[in-house]
Amino acid sequence: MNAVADTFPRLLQEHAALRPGRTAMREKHLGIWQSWTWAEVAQTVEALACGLHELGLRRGEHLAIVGDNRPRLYWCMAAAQCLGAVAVPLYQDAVAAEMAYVLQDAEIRIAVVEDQEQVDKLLELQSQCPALSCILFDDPRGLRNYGHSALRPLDALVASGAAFAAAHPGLLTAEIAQGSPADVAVMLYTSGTTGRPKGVCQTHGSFIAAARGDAGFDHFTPQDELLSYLPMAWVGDHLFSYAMALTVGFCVSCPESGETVSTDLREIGPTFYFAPPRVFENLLTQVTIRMQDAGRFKRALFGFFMGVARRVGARIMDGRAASVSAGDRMLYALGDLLVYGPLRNVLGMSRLRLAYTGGAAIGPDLFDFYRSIGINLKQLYGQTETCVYVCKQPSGDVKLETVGKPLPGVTIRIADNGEVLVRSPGLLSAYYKRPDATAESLDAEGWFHTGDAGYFDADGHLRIIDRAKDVGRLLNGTLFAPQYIENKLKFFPFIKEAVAFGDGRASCCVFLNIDVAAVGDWAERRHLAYGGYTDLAGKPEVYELLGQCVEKVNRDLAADPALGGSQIRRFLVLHKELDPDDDELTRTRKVRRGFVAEKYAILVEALYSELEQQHVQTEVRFEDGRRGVVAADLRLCTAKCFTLAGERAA
Amino acid sequence: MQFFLEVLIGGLLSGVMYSLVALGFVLIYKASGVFNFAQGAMVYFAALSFVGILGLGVPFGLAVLLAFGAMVVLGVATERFVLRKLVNQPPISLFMATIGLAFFLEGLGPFLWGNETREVKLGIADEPIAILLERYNLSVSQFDLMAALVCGVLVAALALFFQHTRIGRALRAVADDHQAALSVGIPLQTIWMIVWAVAGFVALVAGLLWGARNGVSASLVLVVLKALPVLILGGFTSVPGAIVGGLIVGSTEKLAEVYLGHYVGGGIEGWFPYVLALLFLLVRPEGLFGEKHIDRV
Amino acid sequence: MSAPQGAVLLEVQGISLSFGGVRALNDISFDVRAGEIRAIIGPNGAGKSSMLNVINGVYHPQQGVIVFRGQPRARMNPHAAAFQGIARTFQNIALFKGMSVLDNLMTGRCTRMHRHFLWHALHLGPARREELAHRARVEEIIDFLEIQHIRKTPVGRLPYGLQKRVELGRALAAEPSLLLLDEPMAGMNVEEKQDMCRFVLDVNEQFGTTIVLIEHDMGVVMDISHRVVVLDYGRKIGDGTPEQIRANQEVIDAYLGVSH
Amino acid sequence: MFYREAGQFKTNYAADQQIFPLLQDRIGIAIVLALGFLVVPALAADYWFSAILTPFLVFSLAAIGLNILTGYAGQLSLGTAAFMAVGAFAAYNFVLRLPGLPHVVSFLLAGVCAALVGMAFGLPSLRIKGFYLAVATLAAQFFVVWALQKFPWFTNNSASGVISAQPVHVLGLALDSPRRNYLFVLTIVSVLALLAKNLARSNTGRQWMAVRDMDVAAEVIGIPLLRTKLLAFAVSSFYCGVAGALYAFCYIGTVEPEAFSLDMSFRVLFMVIIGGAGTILGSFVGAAFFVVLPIFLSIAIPAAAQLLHLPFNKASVTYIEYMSFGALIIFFLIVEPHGLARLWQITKEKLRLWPFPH
Repeated sequence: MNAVADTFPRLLQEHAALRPGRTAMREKHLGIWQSWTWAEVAQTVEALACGLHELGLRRGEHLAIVGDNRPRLYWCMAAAQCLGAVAVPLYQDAVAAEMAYVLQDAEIRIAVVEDQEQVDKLLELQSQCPALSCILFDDPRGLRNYGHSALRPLDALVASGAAFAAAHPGLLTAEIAQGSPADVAVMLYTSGTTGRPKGVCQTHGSFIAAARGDAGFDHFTPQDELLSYLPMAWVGDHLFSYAMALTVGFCVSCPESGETVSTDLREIGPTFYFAPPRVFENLLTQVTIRMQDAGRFKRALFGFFMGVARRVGARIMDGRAASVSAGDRMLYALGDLLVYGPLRNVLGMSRLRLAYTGGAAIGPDLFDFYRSIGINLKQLYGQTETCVYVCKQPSGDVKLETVGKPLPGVTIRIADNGEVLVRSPGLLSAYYKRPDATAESLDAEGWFHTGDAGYFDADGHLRIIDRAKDVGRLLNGTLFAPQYIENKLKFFPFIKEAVAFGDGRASCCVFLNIDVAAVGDWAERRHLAYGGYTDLAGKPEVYELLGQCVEKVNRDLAADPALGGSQIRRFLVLHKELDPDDDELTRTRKVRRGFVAEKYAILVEALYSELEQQHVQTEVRFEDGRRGVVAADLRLCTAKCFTLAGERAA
Repeated sequence: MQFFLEVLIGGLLSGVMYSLVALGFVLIYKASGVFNFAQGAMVYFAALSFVGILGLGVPFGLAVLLAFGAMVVLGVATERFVLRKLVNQPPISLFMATIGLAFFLEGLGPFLWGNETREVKLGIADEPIAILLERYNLSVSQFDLMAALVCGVLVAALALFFQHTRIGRALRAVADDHQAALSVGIPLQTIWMIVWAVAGFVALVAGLLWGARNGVSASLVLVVLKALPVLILGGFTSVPGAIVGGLIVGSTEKLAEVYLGHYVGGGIEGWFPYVLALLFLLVRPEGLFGEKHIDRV
Repeated sequence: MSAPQGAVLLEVQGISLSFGGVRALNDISFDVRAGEIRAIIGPNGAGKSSMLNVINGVYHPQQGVIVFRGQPRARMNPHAAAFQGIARTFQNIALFKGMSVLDNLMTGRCTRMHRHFLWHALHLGPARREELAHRARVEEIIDFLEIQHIRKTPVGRLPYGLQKRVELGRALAAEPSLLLLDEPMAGMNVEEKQDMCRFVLDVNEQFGTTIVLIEHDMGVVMDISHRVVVLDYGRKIGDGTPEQIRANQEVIDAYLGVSH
Repeated sequence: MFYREAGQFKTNYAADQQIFPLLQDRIGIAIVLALGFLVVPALAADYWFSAILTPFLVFSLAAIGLNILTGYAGQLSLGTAAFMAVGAFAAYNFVLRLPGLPHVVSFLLAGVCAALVGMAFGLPSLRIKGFYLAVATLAAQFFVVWALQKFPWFTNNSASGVISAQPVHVLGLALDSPRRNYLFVLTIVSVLALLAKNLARSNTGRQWMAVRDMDVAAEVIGIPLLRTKLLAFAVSSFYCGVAGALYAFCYIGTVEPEAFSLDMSFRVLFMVIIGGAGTILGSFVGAAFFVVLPIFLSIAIPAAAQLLHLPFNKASVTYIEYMSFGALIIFFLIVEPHGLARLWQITKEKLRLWPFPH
């Protein structure tokens, strides 16, 4: 092979030839890490491909993949791609109805599923998806007596495929040779906040380009290790566990089950790790909870060294150790021996070279925690439509507020309305069967419209502030990004929800919901008696506490020339918790800002007047379905604002 | 034949002493399920305390009382600091604990009272009973007979105590079923203390008798080793078993020594009772008077 | 559920058992066909557990014959029963508390491990290969019962429901042809019961294991067993399919009729 | 804390079932062995070898023996010293009567003799258990010591009953210095400890533990009770026998029945309890504890007495020793019934989870 491999099947062949004996994949099964070398993987993929060919899977057709991260499911993707077919991984926890849409949309005939659970789900859908004629299953447990004609075990497919391959030696080689980097390799469905999910068609070329770019940017090598445990249908998993593994040639390990991920993580000790902020947050919560059970001495030790880490850890991680005093460096080294090292170890992060997070905003405390204990956690930015290949924070140049710099080959333009437009080697070829959507997102000049609003800071790092459609302007023309402000507020443990107003108004004002658990705890430690949410929310002490939070947000905002004008002028603490039952939140707990503004118009107006107090009555629905009225006299507070950094200089 | 009788009677009488030690043991085992390996050490400690107190110039009767007091304190302390802490532990742990207790007492006794062998004078001479010697030409020690009588009285007293006092009845209830006894409000811990105190008293009597015979020395501890085969024969939970077992062991070991010993060079007293007990175990694992145990699954 | 019409694997004929003067079983006869799930039900003290204990030889009946695989014998002995392919679980979990789940399951395979202890001491050659081979089999059972996450936990630390599952695993490790389950679902919550039911059915279907089961939960018994024997005070008062048992007046009077 | 396990994963069962699956443990044991075989011999004085290290190792071996029987197989024995005595006398007679036999082989054969005697006394274990069995093993204690004293053939007609052990040669080297004795004992103990560990984690060990934990269930599973128990008696007595031979030949230098008294049986039992029943490590820890404690007391008590100006006599040290043994046993049974080895295990668990408490 002289040319650089440019499709996934060719990449697989290349690895099988270059490093046949090296482990390509592992799975914890039957108590040990079952391992497969590149040669074995290539052989199995060949058999699977031939088996699928026998089943009639042809170029351009779609193969559905449903299940947890299992080696053979990944191999089935490769097998489909060998034949020029397109792999369509589905979310394994999706309910049957959601799955039905995708199966119909992608005209799935053959599906590869993990186990009985998924088989049951698909069989249930057979009447809605008449095209679905063959279901291949990986784990035969419990399926012995199903006797359904559409069902076939994957084992049988491998066996028959191997026989077929022996009988038709040249077939697969020819099929692979026919493939081109411009072929669609995989179709990933975006959940889409509105409307039906859309199938994003990605070619071999774009995923490989994205993977190569990433690998070059952060120096991935075949020695790297990854634990793959995020849904296979998610672009992040596809990029790292599949595209990157095949491009770079490192080993991917699959956990034993969902319950054992943390143990498996600890056993494997991967060298890089990718998770949404939510996962990192859960981990930190666990750390905090588990440390609370520790003895006094251990807690004190932990507290002390975490203090040291907060002070100097991030600087050391950024390679700016020179700015840390020798004493602190020694303390940090001691802390590394006593706390950080062991902590990384129990989290399974000892060998971690890199950790990525993305997909949502990450709180500063969370981000700093991981970085300060010596984990090189970085944010990246991208979408399914760009193979997550847009921006990434460079090692040693990490700025929390930003998502980093454009990756090699990416150009970014900020549209007039603040929307981020991207040209990337990882751009989608189209939305499947949705020319309208394709045209909307991908303009004639080849810019992909991300729908996010953002801007570049002075150092050329991209900052994402909000969804483009939510970004507004204050009366004086200053940019106003409500979600950005709300997120900043919600990073405080005391604040559960925040709603920011300001579009078309003179200034920014917010509603706040306190986190009863956190504030209640805070109150108890101050021996502050309270009775229920409304009472607690109205306490002057609580207002003071939240006022401090708002003040900190304003201070942050002031440092930002673009958003400094939208500091929070006034705020109030709502007398009731925003609740999906009252339609104030979506079921996924996103604030319905318009609805809230309308429902509490009287409060909004009060905020923009100079009133100190406002009476309000709200109808609520209780858990048992009864309706009632909550009434309160709400205090309105003016927050401290700061002069802008630029203005101060001027 | 006459010789045989002499040996037999001698054996039976020393067997009474074994019974006495075994008796203290059975009391404790019955009431608390504890295999009290320290019974021998208690005998030693009791005797040593008695002669020690006597050595301070205390009159005989008071010394007996004080020594008894010491055994009560010991019993209470054992319950308080050992048994209570080990409630719910497997029996084997309690057994080990009593071995520990035995070591402790073996150290504590001489530490307090010194270790030289001392005599106990009960005022009964260890000489053949004249009448028997003259009439039947049988040599039976006067002392042994006295000792046997004392034992008999003690056993009878204990039997009455168990049958006819409230504490005795509670004790038997505890022995039958700990949980049930607890549930009807019998204070286990109090019962244990009493039992250990009674066992201490029995040990004191045994210690006095043994001590009077052979002097009070560390070898007294070893009487527990004599008592063990007695227990196996008689069953761990049976008071009559302890008596009968003691008599069997006492007589057969003497007879065996006399009639079989010379074939193998003598000195078989040390192990013969064990072998006898073992053989017996193979036939009847629960002992002479023990209860048959059915494994429930 | 239609009952498998296999050959008779086990037959008990005229079994009587008494402890001291107490009659536990009185002239009991029934058969178990290969591949079926056979339930024994009855009120407390009906002699159900005693019946199982007779089948695998823990108790020796005073009268009667046990015919296993066509071989009649007056009494089993537990050790021989194990080698014949009879495995069981106990009403009060009888796991080896000081050992891990894995080790407990490994003991279940001891009838199939034949290496001399000297090989074990050296941990070389045949013994090592044997050990690893059996470990692989046991891991399949661990996988089957979904107890991967507790593989190396000492069983004493496990909650009750999991212990029951481990005990089932230990019995399965022997790859028995006849599996005796003594109240496998006693003391479990609904979810645990459902899991256990699934396992029992899966064992029966996937491994073709014949199962004799004692259970209190009538719903469960009627759902999963092919045929049911009803005992009351040591006598057999009913025998047949769940439907027949439901219709049996004597059973209703003796057992089902009593509010439970 | 020092355990960095992340990345230590097993891809086959052989690796998963190693004695020390964790790298840090393997390093630790290598360090201990290096200390024992290289550093200590280079640095320690003769007193250390003859008064502390050699008896420690010999008792460790005996404790392993008893641990196999009591800790693993659950059969309580009070006859350990008797089996040690059999080993010592058998070794003496093998060396005496088969002059061509290498001494190491004599020692091992002595262990085999002890094993046979052990099996004989283990026979009752089929019918009896628990305390009854413990008492039965006492029979072994008395019978063996009696037999060794009564039959002159065992002592080669020695008048006093106290015989000097013959000088030992291993591979042509005379064990004429405490250091060499120590190294010889260390080698034997290391090898036998490894074998014991292997046994304990094999099918044999599991059968022992099964019988210990629940014998009815064990039988139902198909474990032959008598064979399993007898094997435990045999292996246990083998270890005790070899320990007895080493005790006579490499430690006290004489072969005499009185050395193997009931008292010694108890001491070994205490080592097992305090060290930790059912662990090989516990045997070592327990032995170390019981070898060091008397030495410590013999130094500490006079010093304390002097400091407090209390009257002091030599005998008191012995009594205090007795009392401390007794008290310690009770203390351990109450506070940590699983012994010092469990404490180490807990510590290790904590270190593995550090900084988390659990």
